[in-house]
Amino acid sequence: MGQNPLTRLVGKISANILLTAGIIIVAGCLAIAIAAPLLAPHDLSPNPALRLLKPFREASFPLGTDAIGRDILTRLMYGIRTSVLIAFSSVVLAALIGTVVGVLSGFSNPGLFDTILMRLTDVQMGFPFVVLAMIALTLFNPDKTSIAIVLSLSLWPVYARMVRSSVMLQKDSDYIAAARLMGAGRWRIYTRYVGRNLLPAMLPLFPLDIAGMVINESLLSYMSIGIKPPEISIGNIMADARGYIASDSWYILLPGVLLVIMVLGLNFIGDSLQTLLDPSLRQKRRG
Amino acid sequence: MPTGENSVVMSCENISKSYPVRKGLFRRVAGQKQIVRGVSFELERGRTLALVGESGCGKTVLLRVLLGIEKNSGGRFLYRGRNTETMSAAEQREMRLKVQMIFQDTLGSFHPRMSVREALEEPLILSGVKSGSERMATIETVLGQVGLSPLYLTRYPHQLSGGQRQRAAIARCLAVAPEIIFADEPISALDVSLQAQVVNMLMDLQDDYQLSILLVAHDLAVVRQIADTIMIMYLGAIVESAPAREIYGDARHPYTQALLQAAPSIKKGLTDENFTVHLKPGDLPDPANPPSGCLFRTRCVRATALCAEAAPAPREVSPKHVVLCHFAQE
Amino acid sequence: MSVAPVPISRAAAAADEVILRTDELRTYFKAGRAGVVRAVEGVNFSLRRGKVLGIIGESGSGKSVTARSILRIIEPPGYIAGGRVLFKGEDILQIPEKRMRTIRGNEISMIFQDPTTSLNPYMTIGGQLTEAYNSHTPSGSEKARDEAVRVLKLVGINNGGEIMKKYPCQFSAGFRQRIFIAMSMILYPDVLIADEPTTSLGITIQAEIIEALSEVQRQTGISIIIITHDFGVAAQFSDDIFVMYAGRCVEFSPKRDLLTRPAHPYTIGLIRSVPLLEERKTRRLKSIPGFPPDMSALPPGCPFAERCEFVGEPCREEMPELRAVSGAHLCACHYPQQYNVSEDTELGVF
Amino acid sequence: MLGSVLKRLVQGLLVTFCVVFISFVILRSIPGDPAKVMAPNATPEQQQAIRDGMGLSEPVLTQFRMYVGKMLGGDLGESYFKSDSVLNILGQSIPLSAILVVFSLLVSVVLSLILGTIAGTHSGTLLDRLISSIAVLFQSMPNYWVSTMLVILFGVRAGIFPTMGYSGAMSCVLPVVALVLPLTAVLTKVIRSSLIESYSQEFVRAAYARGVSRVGAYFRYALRNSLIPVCISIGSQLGFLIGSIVVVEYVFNFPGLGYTALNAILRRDYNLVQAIIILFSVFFVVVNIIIDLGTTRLDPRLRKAEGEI
Repeated sequence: MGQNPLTRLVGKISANILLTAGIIIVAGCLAIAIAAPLLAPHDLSPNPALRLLKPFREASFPLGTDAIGRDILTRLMYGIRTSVLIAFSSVVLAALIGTVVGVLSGFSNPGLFDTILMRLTDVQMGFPFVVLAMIALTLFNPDKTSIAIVLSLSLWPVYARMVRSSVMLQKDSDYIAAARLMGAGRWRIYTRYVGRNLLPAMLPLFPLDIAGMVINESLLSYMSIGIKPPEISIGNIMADARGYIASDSWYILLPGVLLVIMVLGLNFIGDSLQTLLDPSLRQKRRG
Repeated sequence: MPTGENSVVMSCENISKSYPVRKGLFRRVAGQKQIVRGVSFELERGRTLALVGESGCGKTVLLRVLLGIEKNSGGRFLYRGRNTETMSAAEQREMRLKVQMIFQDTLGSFHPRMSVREALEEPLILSGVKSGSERMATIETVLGQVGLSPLYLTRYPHQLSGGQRQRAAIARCLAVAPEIIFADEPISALDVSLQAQVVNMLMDLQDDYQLSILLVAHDLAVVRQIADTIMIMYLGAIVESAPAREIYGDARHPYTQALLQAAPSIKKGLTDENFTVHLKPGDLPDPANPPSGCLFRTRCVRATALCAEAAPAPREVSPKHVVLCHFAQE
Repeated sequence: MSVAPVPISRAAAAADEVILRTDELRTYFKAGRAGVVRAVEGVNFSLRRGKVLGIIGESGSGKSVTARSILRIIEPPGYIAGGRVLFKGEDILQIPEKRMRTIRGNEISMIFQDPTTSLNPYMTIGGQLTEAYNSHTPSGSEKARDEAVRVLKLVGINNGGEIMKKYPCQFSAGFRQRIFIAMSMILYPDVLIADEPTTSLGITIQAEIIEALSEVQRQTGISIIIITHDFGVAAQFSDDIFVMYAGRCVEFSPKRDLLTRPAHPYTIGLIRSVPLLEERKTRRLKSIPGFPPDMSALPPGCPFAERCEFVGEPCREEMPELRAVSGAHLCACHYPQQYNVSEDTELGVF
Repeated sequence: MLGSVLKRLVQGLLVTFCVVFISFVILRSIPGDPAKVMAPNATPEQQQAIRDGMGLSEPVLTQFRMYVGKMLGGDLGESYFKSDSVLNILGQSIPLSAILVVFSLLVSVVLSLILGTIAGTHSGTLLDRLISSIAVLFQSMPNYWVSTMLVILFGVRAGIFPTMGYSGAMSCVLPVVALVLPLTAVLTKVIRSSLIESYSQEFVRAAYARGVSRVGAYFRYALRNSLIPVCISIGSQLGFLIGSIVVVEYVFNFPGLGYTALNAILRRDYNLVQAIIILFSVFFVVVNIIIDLGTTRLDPRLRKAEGEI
């Protein structure tokens, strides 16, 4: 309690700097993702004359070219587009599934249904994501949709547990009791009372999880079980670059740095939101 | 003070509540934890009934059962003479609105993300007031009644002080024009200088609207001014129930006497009385494993062999003064 | 420091000797970029050796902060902004932290409000009981254990050896508070500060705890500061009473004077509005209007002016100083009242 | 105590059984035929013979029954490709992965205890912000990219450490570093925040009030009370660590369990994949039981709720 006001103050200020940085980065990435076809300086056709042009040498190819002479900047822009699309949709999907399961589970606790659902999340969370994804992606054709589904498969238990614990906490609260006494029905309590607290609790998780999904998507593509060429993802650009680590190590460095910046921006936003919204950091007065 | 013939608005008969105690690998039921033991009372129009007991005695559970937040394990209760279990859904809805509650933890009884205005509108919406301006008019009226400025309508619960929040909570109850108010320790979380304000306000409202109040408290000083009848609860059972004046002047149950003795007071300070507790040292027994015979005997300074053998039957020592003790007459 | 084998009553030795005195104690809390909350602003009181001083105040009045300032355990963003705390004549705000640590728990100790949070749930009772002893007098665990058992007896716990192996969660709140009292008594300090020791407990347990405290006081002659919001507790337990409001001292006097002839309008208001067991002449309670002030935005002058029925011109401009009304009875008011509790017709109890 | 162990064991066994069953069914429905992968040029009859020999022609449930029967007898079958028993293959790869797990865990715990303590006891200061920011940075770096960078920096450029395959203890250094960085970042954050939480408790103030020193308060109160959340998060990080191991082993061609698993999946080596899945889930269940029991042991309140004390 004693340290909290100070922690909170410093937290708020640093959160704001990081938050601003995060918002700028993420906004930039979003803009690129949406407008990639308009912003891209080149098209994606190979140009054997320009094999592995090093970055920062030529103005028209600021980030160099790849092994068959395609502009890397252009390819990265399209890569961001893929990343953002897949990561965002997988998080939304996971949050939806998680919310439904969590609410059902929370309201049926204690009970068999709740126990089964929670054990299910146990299994899901304990299983190495890569192995799960590999099995799933050999089962289905790895396109954007199936990758998004596979990613959300690894994420929904997190949301389910969070929603469940929030529901269980709220279920016995006085304000729910008060609402019941005023004659509020079950549906109204779900939507107007319980639901109102869920979104703010989830809010900081979204950027953090989108960041995680960006990494996971690129990982799958890097291991050649995700997005396959000719479609572009940051992961498969890096997979491509892997062949040239000895001679042209800049090639794998660039997409990696871009990825880290993007993820960092998302994490900044998530962390700052967590600090700002954390009720335990709320100042208490003492007599 | 209400006069003339007293009409009973709510009564309950032999209400009990127990929870199963589960044990072992398969969570089988190993016993019953009896929290409320056969409580009966009548609440009269325009009167205040006080329920006094220390924490863990089951008074909050009793309230929750009475309000239907939890289901009773035994007994029945009647609202205006009708059994609530056999009521139609419409009648139950109507009763719901007529019985309102003030919670002990005012902060917890408001949704943290609802403004005061939304919170006050909620009961009106639910009771079917369609027009927004009508709702606002009602809200302004009740705010006036509790002396809270409409400026606070846009605030959120945590932005109000304890006293302001308690007023908002009372306003929320009044919005639906209830007949009965259950107040669970409405002033124990408040500062001393605000307690009197709230007690006075409750008395004013009672006089103006003939409200019936069931007031739960943990000490006898707080209910002194407002209660007409007082029930003392110990380990889920009512050990003494009497008109207020008799509780303070002629308490018969040793537990009531201990409570009176233990309550701090300025007057005792002036007469240099020390703190004394007329109780055997020890803790409240586990409700899952109550003592044999009289529930109170493990703490009672007057307990004899008889108390361990037989549970005392309620005795009426004077009109409406009922005591659950073998030695009530002495 | 050596521990007297049998605590002797020190009260008789020097009657009316002041053991602890605060002089214009001020503790502030930083708030926001430039803001400061003056939680304690110029508090003056003195504790007589072997006596009990009751500090009365509402939540936010600064009574807990005062207690913590005496022991110098205020944490950032709070800080002691000025004044002196004279313990046995020495200003303990000035001594180095290392020496201060030998005073804490050894010469001045403290009991906290909520025994369910002030004991470490992961540590055994014994571990916490003997901690102060071990850190102040390194004389072996055997000795510490014996002392712990002895001091548990002092608060009415006779099976000390058994209890010490257990954890706090195995006991009720009231019992934990007893243990806490024993813990703070293990080195027989000169001063015990009890910060709302019974607020979170029920009526009968409150009485038991205060009974235990009186017993400790009777046997050891320790000087006690009890902080409470309950006028009844202060009235029954203390010898002197100190009333605080919004971080300022309001009235300070021997008990009887303060209870029968309170001079400050706030004290009068409190006494008239406290719920009583006795029957009053009127059904309505006499209440103090308004709400306590917002500590982060205090107006100049007397903080009670807003709610005071005797408010006058100077009240809103200048904070009144603590002045003697009669003898040892001090009051900080521009218009000290001539009020007699026994003549209050509306109260009619005393 | 015994009752709760038993209860968790039963639950864990059920979870493992479900995992085995589901993965068995899924593996059998993966498109791709081991017979075709093993003998691409054989005639359909020959391929059918291979399938019959492996029992793949039977209905899935029958196959499952047979599999479980053998498994309980300690026989996990033969690898289709390495012409070695699954048990032998696992016996070779498990120790290598175990080295990675143990060392990265050890290093991370020590490092994060130091960093987390510094940040937690100086919360709000520049130092704290620096440590926290670096933690976020390392958390934001994908494992495989860090691994590749390490390969470039220390392997390709400097040639200090071997970067491919396993050739003695030096081969483990870079994979361990790649695993330690993100793990330390996460644990540092957890330790920092639980220390801050512990320090805000009233009993720390009570300890100060009885003359306990800052150092004493750190060890006996703040650190001790942070142990449970830290243990829980180490437990949940173990699951994550297993996932990272697969990736890191892939990048370093490190012949541990993860590398074996990936290759097995790509080659439809059912028996091997199945065995690894069983291994993972048993590991996970055991870790969870240990964490559950450990936290119960550490927390007297939980012990009381379990009726132990």
